[in-house]
Amino acid sequence: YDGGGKFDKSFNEAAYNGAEMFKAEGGAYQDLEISGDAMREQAIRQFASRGNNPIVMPGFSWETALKTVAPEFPDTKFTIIDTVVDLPNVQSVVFKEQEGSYLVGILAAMKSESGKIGVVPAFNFDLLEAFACGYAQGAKSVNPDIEVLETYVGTGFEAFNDPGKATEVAKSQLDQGADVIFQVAGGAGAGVLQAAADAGKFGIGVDSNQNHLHPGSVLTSMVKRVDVATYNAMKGVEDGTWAPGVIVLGLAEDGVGAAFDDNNASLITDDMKAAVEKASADIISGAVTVHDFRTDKACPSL
Amino acid sequence: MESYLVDITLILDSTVRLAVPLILACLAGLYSERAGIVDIGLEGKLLAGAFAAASMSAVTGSAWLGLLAGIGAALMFSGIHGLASINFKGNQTISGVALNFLAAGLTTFLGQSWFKRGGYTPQLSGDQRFNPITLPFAEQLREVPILGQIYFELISGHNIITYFAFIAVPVTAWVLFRTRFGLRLRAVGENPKAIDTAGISVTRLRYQALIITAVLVGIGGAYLSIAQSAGFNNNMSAGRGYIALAALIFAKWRPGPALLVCLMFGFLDAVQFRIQGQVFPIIGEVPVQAIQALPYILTVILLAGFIGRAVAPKASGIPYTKER
Amino acid sequence: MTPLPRWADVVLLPLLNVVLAFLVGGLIVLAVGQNPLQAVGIMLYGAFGYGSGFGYTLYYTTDFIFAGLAVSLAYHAGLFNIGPEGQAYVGGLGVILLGLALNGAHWAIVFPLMIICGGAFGALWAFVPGYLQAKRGSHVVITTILFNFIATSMMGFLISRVLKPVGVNSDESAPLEAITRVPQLRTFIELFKNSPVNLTFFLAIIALFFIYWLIWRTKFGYAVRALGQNPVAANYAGISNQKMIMIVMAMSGVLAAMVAVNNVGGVQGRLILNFVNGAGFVGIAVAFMGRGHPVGVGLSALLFGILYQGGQELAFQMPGITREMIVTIQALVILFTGAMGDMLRAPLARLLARSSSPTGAK
Amino acid sequence: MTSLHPTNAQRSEGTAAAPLAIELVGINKHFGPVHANRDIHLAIRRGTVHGIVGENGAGKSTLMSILYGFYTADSGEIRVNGTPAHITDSRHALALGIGMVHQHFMLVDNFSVLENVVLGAEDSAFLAPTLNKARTQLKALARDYGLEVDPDAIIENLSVGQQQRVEILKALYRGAETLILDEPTGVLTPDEADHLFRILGKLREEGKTIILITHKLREIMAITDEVSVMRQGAMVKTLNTKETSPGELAELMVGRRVLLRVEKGPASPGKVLLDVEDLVVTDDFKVPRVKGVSFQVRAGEIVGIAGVAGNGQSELLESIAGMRDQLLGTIRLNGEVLSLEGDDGAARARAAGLAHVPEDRLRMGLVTTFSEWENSILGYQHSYGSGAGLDIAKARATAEEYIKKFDIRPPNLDLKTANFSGGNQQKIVLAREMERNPDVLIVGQPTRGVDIGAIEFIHNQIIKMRDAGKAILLVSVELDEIRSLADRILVIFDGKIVGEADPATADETELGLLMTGSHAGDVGTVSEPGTLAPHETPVQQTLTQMSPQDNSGKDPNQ
Ligand SMILES: Nc1ncnc2c1ncn2[C@@H]1O[C@H](COP(=O)(O)OP(=O)(O)OP(=O)(O)O)[C@@H](O)[C@H]1O
Ligand SMILES: Nc1ncnc2c1ncn2[C@@H]1O[C@H](COP(=O)(O)OP(=O)(O)OP(=O)(O)O)[C@@H](O)[C@H]1O
Ligand SMILES: [Mg+2]
Ligand SMILES: [Mg+2]
Repeated sequence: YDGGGKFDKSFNEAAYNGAEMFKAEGGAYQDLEISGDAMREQAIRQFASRGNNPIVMPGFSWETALKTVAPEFPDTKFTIIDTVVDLPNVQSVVFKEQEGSYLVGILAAMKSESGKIGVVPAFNFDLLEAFACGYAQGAKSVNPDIEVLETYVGTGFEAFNDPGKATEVAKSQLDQGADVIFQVAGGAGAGVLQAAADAGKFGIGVDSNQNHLHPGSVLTSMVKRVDVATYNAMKGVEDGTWAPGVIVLGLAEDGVGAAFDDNNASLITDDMKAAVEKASADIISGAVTVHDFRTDKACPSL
Repeated sequence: MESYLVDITLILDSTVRLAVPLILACLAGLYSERAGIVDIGLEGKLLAGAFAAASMSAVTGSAWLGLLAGIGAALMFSGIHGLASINFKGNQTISGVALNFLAAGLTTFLGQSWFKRGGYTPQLSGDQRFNPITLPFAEQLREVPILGQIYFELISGHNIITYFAFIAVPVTAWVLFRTRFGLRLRAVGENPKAIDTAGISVTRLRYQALIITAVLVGIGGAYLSIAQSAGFNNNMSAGRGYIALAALIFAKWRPGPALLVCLMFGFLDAVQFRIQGQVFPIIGEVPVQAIQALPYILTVILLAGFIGRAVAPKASGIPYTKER
Repeated sequence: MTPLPRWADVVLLPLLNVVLAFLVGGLIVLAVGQNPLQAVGIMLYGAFGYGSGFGYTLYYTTDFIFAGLAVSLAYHAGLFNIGPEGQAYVGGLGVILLGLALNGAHWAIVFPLMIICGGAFGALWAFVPGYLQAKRGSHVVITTILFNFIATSMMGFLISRVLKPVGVNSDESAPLEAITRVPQLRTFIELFKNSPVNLTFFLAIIALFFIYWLIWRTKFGYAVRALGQNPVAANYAGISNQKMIMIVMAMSGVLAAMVAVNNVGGVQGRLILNFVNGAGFVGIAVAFMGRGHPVGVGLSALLFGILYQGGQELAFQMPGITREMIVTIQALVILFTGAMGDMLRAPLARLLARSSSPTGAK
Repeated sequence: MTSLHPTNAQRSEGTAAAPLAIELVGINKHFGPVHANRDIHLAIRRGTVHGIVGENGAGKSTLMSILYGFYTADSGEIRVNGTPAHITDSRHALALGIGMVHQHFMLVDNFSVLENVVLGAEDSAFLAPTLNKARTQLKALARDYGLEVDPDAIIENLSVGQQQRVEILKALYRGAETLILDEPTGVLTPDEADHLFRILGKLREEGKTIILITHKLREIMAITDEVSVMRQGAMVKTLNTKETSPGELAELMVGRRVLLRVEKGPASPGKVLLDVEDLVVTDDFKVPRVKGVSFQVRAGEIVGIAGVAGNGQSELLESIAGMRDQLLGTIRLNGEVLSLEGDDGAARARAAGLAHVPEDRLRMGLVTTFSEWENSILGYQHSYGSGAGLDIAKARATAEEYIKKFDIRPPNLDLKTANFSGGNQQKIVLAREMERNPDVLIVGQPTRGVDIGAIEFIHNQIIKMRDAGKAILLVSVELDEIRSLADRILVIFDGKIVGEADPATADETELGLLMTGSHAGDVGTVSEPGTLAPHETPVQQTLTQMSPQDNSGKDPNQ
């Protein structure tokens, strides 16, 4: 697992859920939370040398370590999530976060009455910017005049663990008039959703479906199917369908999306649902392309 | 004009919320340092308090029991601190550091084995938390220009711990400077021999100080997990114990200034959230990290520019040894 | 109270304390239904049992020696430097800038320059609090804490916005070429296969000797200690307190920055976010446990190295024991060996006195 | 046990009538290997002033700390008013009416007088009533005993004499019937000492019992009714003061009879070595303390600066020694202007040939956590070793030499300096500063808290240096000391030199008046009961004292 810990209620937890899914079907796995970057190489190596196969690493931070270790274990299959490692025994799974975020952006803009919405990333960081940028594009596609506030919780990885500050950040956006806030802050995001719920406004979850956290207040969640990716990797090796290379999971592949369930059914009007479906279709068909922040480190809409 | 006022009250409101855990931790540190015990373990005590409060509240459904548990956990930590630094005359700083490690490890560890959520406690809601209290007439007075606005937004609508923290400041000042206990407390931090030759037990006095420290910091921890947030989260104290310590030194170990310094930290943070990403006249867009570092940079400047040398209680950090 | 014999003071007592810490830790392990003896066995095996495990132990030890020395040196001058974390972080900037500037050059040229350049950055980051303490009376404890926070912001910005090459997902600088990196010991010694311990380890050992020499064998060290023990007397002795504070803080920063040489130059080969990972804070514990003496610092750094690496092994092997458990055990070790180090002194002295009196009194 | 009661047996008859306030029976106390009190028996009668004398380390303070419950005796019994009392802590002692003024004051520096007085004796949980009560009571005490202090003054702003009054007030406020004073006059000016003794006299009249520890036999003779002599942890004898003499006491203290006084020939001043011109110096709070002082010290002369503590002497000394920047004026050493820029001026002063024995050895002159040899080079560390390294062997050799020459005990150069007695600590400083053959020596309070044997030795060393052609500036609050050593006396008051006198002819009262900056009309108040006899000039002094060479014969630590 990546920094932030196994049960961050979003990214890592999704991977865990995927593994559990696999286990529920009779598979077995071993896992580990790392406590420092220096451990990464060591961790992969230890797993590999114990014959674990495949080894799933959720998080781009594993990239460097994997590049070093993977060649040492040519027979072990590695799956890395969120970044690309170009090696013959590595499968890289990346998501088009911007696409899923685009959809929740649409929902946010349609829900917003104030013409102001917010996004709260943990800290200033490219991956998180991709979420924020997609979100802003989606929102502007509905309402070009909408104002998107972006406020960071902290300055480094520890920000993923500070719900207290995240609450305060969300409150500052609410104070400024935002009425829908998208959290991109892992564990700290709970604070954002809490603040939105307390204020009677709306939050948007991330990575896992977080709609259930505050039913009626979490507008939707930008789900990123890390669980599916994890499950597929494990299952794939078992079935023999695992293949190296890059797997890009976007809307088309059902790798990202906006979550609809009973918890938010009352919040989503048919119009909204329709708009999401249309955008989704447009993106899949290529009629609409969502700009990816990571390509040029810039966001035209934010 | 009106909207500026609203903005300002909202920022101040946020200031208050951010400052509360600092105020409590800072006052907590004040008692122990005034008694001659350097407390770098505030961070750990805060974290332990936060964890115990959230756990108890999650299990029993009562925020008040959670608060008690938070205090209890901080008391246990203070007990260890006292044992190490008062009875065994160990280094106070290192026992503080040990407490910080202990809290970081133990909270997640216990949380994981109790709640199976990787150290997180379950999400708390309703009575499991301390919710905002609307003070009498707040709604009615809301329409009164300016004052009503301030009363409604700034003064009313906080949780009980917030009010407690603000009351604790004058109470601390009063205890420290107007009571027998306060007199002895200050004396033991300055010259424990004077206390000893006056026939008063240094050990007892220092333990009493540590108990108060624990109560305050335990409440501060509870604030983090069951008032400000809705549940415990790994390392959620996020350096606030250290900041409180810095604030204490900044305030030269006095309660009034301690309040002001904590509010200043809170204020700078509250402002910082709001000016992120703003385009400034002349300077243009400032990197968000620079804005985030602003509170700390400003503090350094203030410290260097305006505050003279801080003279710590003289006996602070030195275990009291009496030859027998 | 009769004092303990020297051997008991320097060997037996610390040993008993460590044992005590492990006993209490063992109880906790037992409480979660795991076998503590097995846990200790795995831990020791992980730390020493095989080549790369041992290499990791030494790698962690390297970090802790530097951070511990940084805190100790300042402490000898009466300064409590809580900032090695930030100083090491900023030192990383110096290391990578130098490394990238000379990227491709042979490490034998780059290594010494890395030490100097990284050291200079770390020194600067510690010098400012030192300057503020000396000239403005701003308490170095606060300023170093604040500088840790400022370092996080600043480095976050520099890494993710300035140093990060296009097309890389992780927030990290461009990598150093293999030849430019501080060579890892595994390239010379087969034993250390796969472990990151590198030449910086020897630098750490040299630093231990150097600091010993500096503090107890030089005029400068004499002045440092005089300042730390009695600033008024130091002033009386013609020692410039202000200059000494600034110099010592800067030197402390240099030592802290060597953590960056180890990690950025020797292990990661690039600058990543938060590479210091708490080593600076562990340094505080190491310094106090080692009582500021290089021998003590070396030993307690090793102890922490064992705990880190052995704990890592433990987390692999015993799923019931997580990384938090290890942190808890570390806390116990700090508590029993450092903070309550004298707890057993009195009983031990009594015991020794009793056992020696029948032979002593004829 | 009761068979060996040397003290009781030897007690002079005729005074046995009064009831006993305190009785110590067979007190023993060890500090590790040191047997600090050996089977002490002591009886103190109510309503008397009882002196205790003994050389440094004889065990006087230890004994009193036991009586006060601060230390616990290994064995023995304490009887208060005839009843055995098991005194376990100071509160206990206080409850039994025993108060103590410690050698090193036990005051909280940043508290007010009032707060210090009530500390530990508060009536209720809230301070206000106690403070009010204490305020009225202090007023009464001030009136009754002449113990004036501003109740709201902060301790650190008070002179030592006033701090001592606070200590006495503390004890009296707690209703002390027996008052222990440990070396109370060590830091007082003659005036302050006189005042103290007047107070003690009044207390005795009130029926209070006073135990007085002092190194000054003159004081013993002047104020006590009985005097006990301690040597090397044991009680040697208790005498009726009227029936003894300083000579006998000194002999009892050291175990043999010796006759000595400060032997000093006439000075033969040479060229000016230290030249201070229009010096203005401020203290830490930027308040001017030295306000335009000019004087010269020539080779081969001792210039004494007399004055009540706190009149700028400290700042003057520190400024000349390079530790404190001057605001205005010039200091010339050997004709060269001494620049004091920066905070390492002391190094330049030393380089220019100045040595400095500071007033406060613990705060300034020593790093008490350093070993003896390390302190033997403090300030001169640069001359040990050529490069960066410290030549430890050379430093140790030097320390060894100093130990021999100055008879520093114990002769252990690895012992932490904190564990040396005050007198020996002083010798470490003196040896270091005198033995490097400086041109100018400035000395502050050279014999503060030092026993008579060591005083003699130190005085002789200072005179030897003068005779070797050095310029010596001596600052002391002990008028006696200045008069016996100095060739010229300058009187400092409020940061200015207000007069100059020749020690041989100077009139005591006149000097005293100069020192307090008052007019001649104030004379005459000194003749109240309990006042000291007029100070004798050194030539008239025929004290039996130890000679330096006899020092080798005694060793309190054996
Ligand atoms: N705290 C202590 N620890 C160890 N030994 C001590 C301590 N205090 C005193 N001693 C020992 O007890 C002996 C008596 O010391 P004490 O202070 O009573 O002497 P004193 O008669 O008061 O001397 P002075 O005239 O210098 O005040 C000393 O020689 C010393 O060896
Ligand atoms: N902590 C200690 N441990 C061991 N010995 C001590 C300690 N403190 C003092 N001593 C011993 O106590 C003796 C006297 O100590 P003390 O502090 O009473 O000085 P002193 O005799 O009062 O000197 P002075 O009268 O000149 O001030 C010395 O022989 C010293 O070695
Ligand atoms: Mg004494
Ligand atoms: Mg003494």
